[in-house]
Amino acid sequence: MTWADLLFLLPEIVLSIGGCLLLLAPVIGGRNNGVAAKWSMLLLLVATAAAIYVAAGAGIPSLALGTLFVADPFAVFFKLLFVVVIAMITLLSAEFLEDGRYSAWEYYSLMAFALCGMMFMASGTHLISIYVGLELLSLASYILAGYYKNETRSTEAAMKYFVLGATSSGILLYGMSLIYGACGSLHLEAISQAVATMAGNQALIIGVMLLGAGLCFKVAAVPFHVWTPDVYTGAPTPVTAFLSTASKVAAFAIFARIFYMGLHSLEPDWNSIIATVAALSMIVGNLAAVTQTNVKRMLAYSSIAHAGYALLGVLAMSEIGLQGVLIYMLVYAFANIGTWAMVMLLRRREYAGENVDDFDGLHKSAPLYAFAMVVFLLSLGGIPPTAGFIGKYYLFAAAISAGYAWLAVIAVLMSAVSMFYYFRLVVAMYLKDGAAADVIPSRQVRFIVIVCLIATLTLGILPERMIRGAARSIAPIVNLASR
Amino acid sequence: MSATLPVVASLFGSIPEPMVQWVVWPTIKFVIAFAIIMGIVAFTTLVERRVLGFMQARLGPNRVGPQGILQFVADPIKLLLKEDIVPAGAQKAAYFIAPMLPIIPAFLVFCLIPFGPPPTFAITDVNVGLLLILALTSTGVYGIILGGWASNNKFSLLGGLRSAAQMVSYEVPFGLSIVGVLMLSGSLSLVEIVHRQELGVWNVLPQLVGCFIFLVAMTAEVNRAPFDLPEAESELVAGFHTEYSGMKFAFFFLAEYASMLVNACLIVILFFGGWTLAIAGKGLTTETMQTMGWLGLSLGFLIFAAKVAFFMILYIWFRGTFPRYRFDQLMELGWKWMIPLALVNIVVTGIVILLVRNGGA
Amino acid sequence: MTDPLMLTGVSLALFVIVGAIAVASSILVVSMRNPVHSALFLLLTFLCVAILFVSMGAEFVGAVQVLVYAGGIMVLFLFVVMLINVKALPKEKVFTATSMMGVLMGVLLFIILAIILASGTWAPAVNAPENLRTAVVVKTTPVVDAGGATIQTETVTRDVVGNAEAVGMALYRDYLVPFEVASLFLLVAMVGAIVIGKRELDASEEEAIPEFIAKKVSDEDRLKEVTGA
Amino acid sequence: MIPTSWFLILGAILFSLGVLGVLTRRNGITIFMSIELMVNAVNLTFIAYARELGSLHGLMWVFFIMAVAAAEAAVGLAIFIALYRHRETIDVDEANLMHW
Repeated sequence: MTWADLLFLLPEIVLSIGGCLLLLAPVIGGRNNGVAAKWSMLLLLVATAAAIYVAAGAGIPSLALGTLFVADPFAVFFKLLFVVVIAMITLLSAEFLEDGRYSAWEYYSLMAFALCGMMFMASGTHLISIYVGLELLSLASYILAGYYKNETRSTEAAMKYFVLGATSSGILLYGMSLIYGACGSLHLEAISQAVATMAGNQALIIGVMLLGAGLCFKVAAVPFHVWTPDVYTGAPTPVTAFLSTASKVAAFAIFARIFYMGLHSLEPDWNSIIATVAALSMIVGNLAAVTQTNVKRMLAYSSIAHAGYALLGVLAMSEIGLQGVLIYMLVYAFANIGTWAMVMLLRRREYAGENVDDFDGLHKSAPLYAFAMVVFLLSLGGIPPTAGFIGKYYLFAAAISAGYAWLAVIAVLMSAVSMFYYFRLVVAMYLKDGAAADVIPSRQVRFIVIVCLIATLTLGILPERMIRGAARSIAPIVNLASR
Repeated sequence: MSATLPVVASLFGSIPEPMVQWVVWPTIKFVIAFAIIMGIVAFTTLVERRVLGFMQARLGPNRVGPQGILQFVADPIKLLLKEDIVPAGAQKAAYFIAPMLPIIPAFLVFCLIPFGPPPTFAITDVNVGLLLILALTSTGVYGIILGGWASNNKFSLLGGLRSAAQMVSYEVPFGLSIVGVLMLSGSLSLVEIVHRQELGVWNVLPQLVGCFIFLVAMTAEVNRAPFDLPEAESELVAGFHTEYSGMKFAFFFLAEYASMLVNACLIVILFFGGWTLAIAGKGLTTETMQTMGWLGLSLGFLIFAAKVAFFMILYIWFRGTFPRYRFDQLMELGWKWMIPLALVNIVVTGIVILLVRNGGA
Repeated sequence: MTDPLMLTGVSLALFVIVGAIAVASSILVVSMRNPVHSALFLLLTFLCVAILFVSMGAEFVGAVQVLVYAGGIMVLFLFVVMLINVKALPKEKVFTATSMMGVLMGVLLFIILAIILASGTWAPAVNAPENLRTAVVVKTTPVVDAGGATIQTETVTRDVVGNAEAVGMALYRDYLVPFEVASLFLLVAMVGAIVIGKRELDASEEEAIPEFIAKKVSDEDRLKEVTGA
Repeated sequence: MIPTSWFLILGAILFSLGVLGVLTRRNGITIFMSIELMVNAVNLTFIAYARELGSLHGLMWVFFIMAVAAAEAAVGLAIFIALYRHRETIDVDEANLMHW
């Protein structure tokens, strides 16, 4: 352990110290001072982003750390994405926390720790570092899901998330233990070397299957998706936005890294299973979303479907596939947060605009927001001028070039289905009259909507930088996989 | 080990050597220790009543035998002969098992404690001894929780819950206060810890804070005054053992006193030099005692016993002196004072050790 | 090594007995109606597993297993089960038709795992079993150099030490950062348990709190108040 | 020395029983106990492999798993208490404000 190692870990150190300070801050900042909490959190995020830049140039750490963590461009890409996403969620949360019923300081502190866990996940190259990061994220998420403890459904959501999450952790761990036995190590590179020499070891295969099952739970893929609709509906809306973007992106980061770095030579053994999971996620997610009248539930099912699309990129095991995963995560995060911001913008009594008919006639009362919502939905559906198209294009192309044309066909068909239910919202906004829910004029939420709108359109129209960035980020991992 | 008693050892000639060394000798030592401990526990109750009587300016028990000295025989006989009542609505199995649960760890721990210079007085010397002791003592709480729950009595349940909260809370400073000692001695073996102290100074000097925290936490761990909330007479009738009578009650009682004894032994070993009376390797060290033969070994045991007796009296002294804490005060003391203090102690100890090591270069 | 547990007969008997108790009690954990009984059998399972750890030469982990699971986690379980008063729970039907599906799946899973694991294929051993007790030991020894000054030299060796030392060296050298992350999620758990578990008092309840608690009147003041001094 | 596969099969039994418990029980706390059973099976498997492979890394895992188990217990039980306050039940089927 040297000073260079500390520099290497700087973002995580900044974040964890900052998280602790947020816990201590109420002593001077005032117990119910949500505004101070929000600005402290944003300041912390800025510091973290700066630290990521500094750490990225810090070079190779000493042996003690280097075996467990890396700061390769892949990790840096995800870390920066996490920071941006959390910053947006911080702004979304501010309004909910300002009435002072629930303490803002602990909320942001938990969010900071969750972010720290996600960053460890993104940079972990050893299953233990991935696992501890994952647990840090999960524990914080359980608590955040139940943060509105005076509301039964929030607590119920926390309970369901916790029970199923802990079960999936157990399954994941058992898978890891079998892999450990088969490979003799849990470092991804060591696994990759060991796996190459022991094709057909059944203990290893069942270990990988159990590990995959645990990961599928974390990304909410069928058949491990049952928790998603309930938790997304019950949790406070900003937390739902957190779960459906940040948490899912982090899970995909480790999904991609584990499969590309560790298990690529075992591909013949797992590809049919992942293909089935991807197909089922797209079909079940989209078809179930069609019947929903609650927007939160609908978006929950749609997020299951998006996990299915993104799995195509993992399945493809190619440069373009991994690039697709990164691009898709980026555009999905912006479009999804934009959608959640719109849900939060609409209020009917206590609750956010949760029903489809809350959007009735929005075009008349707030044309800009209605337009933004359409763009987000188009992006989620993958329609050309928006960023979502680029992401889906890469994923589908990867699937076809890897010989999964049938999956690409399912994906396209299911995207069409998804446009059907997304357009129910568009119809409600533009064609239906009726009492739209109040648009709460909150500056922060409006700001987020505008930012996401601009990002979604810009990334869709001028995607070169994003594509180049993704290509640079995946370089180290693809080099490893092709070795 | 078998060299010390060749005659007895020859009795086991037909048994394989490792069996003798690992099973037979420890068993014999344990049986002897068990008998002695039972005696000490019974005697402690008498001492407690007499000392409390003295402190409160009254006589205490003085009728059975000269100066009441046979009271410690009369009490168990009374408890043995008492009617055994099982309350209606009690969870029968749990009610029956509960009193036995705290006994087991309390007596198992004695296997791990060296009462005098090794090897004669140490039943076993495990290299994770201290950790095992912590682990075993932490399981003592089950009897209390279960007894409180199985009695089907509100006061008992409250007593059990209080006890669970209290023991889990004080487990933390209890463990943390030892860390400083471990850092100084670099071993989890109790014999090794004592050995380090006779070469330097008693740990109580460099670890004064740790010792203080340990003293408080060990009093709380065994639910003694001023932390006797689980059985607070004035609030909860008698807490978790309200519904227990006869031998079952005696078991709880026995376990509590055995735990007191364990903790007194622990503080002596960890902070007060165990069976030695030596500073910087001079004085009555383990080696001196071993070269003196039986006389020296017995001397070591007596020194140890005297130190332990002091801390047993100290428990009673506490009970005679301090008023009982309120429950929120108890929790506040544990979480807001003891744990942070213990953590600071660890950090400071670590820094000092580093400074000394580097400064000595 | 003169470890008695290496004796074949003793260790075999130990494994069979302890394993049987562990399996039996874990069956009872999932089949008992009363959560308190389940918790007690779970405790028994944990203790059996700890004994098996010790029998495998991982005595440090065994001790920690007892300390963490038996001393901490199960006490917490029992505490909560009793706090929310288990008798108020409706009688739970354990083996209904739908739950038979679960039983079937559990049995199926076991059969698959057992067939695969019984074949016993695993990575080649990197070291002998003693390696669980081997650690990198850094010793500093003063050496007098040519100029007469004393300098400290560090020698790094791999020695067979106790299980505790070996684990400690690995934990604080190789796994330092995950260890720090562990401290973070324990902090998160502590904060979260307080945030979620603490009940906000409503107005009527706040009134019911005695003044001396609400205002944190010191004991001396209260004594003065009571005695009128 | 007891063969490693015996320990592994014992671990498999405990793990399967844990899964079985999660699938069949409806009482939240008992489900959680079944999860703990699964986690213990994992610990057993790790230690068995660590002994077989002669590597300390398996032991390290058990420490982290225990830390996680302790943290999960604290959070999970707090959630159960909070839920009980709302619903007076911890039956996971009765937590049905949002149908599965």
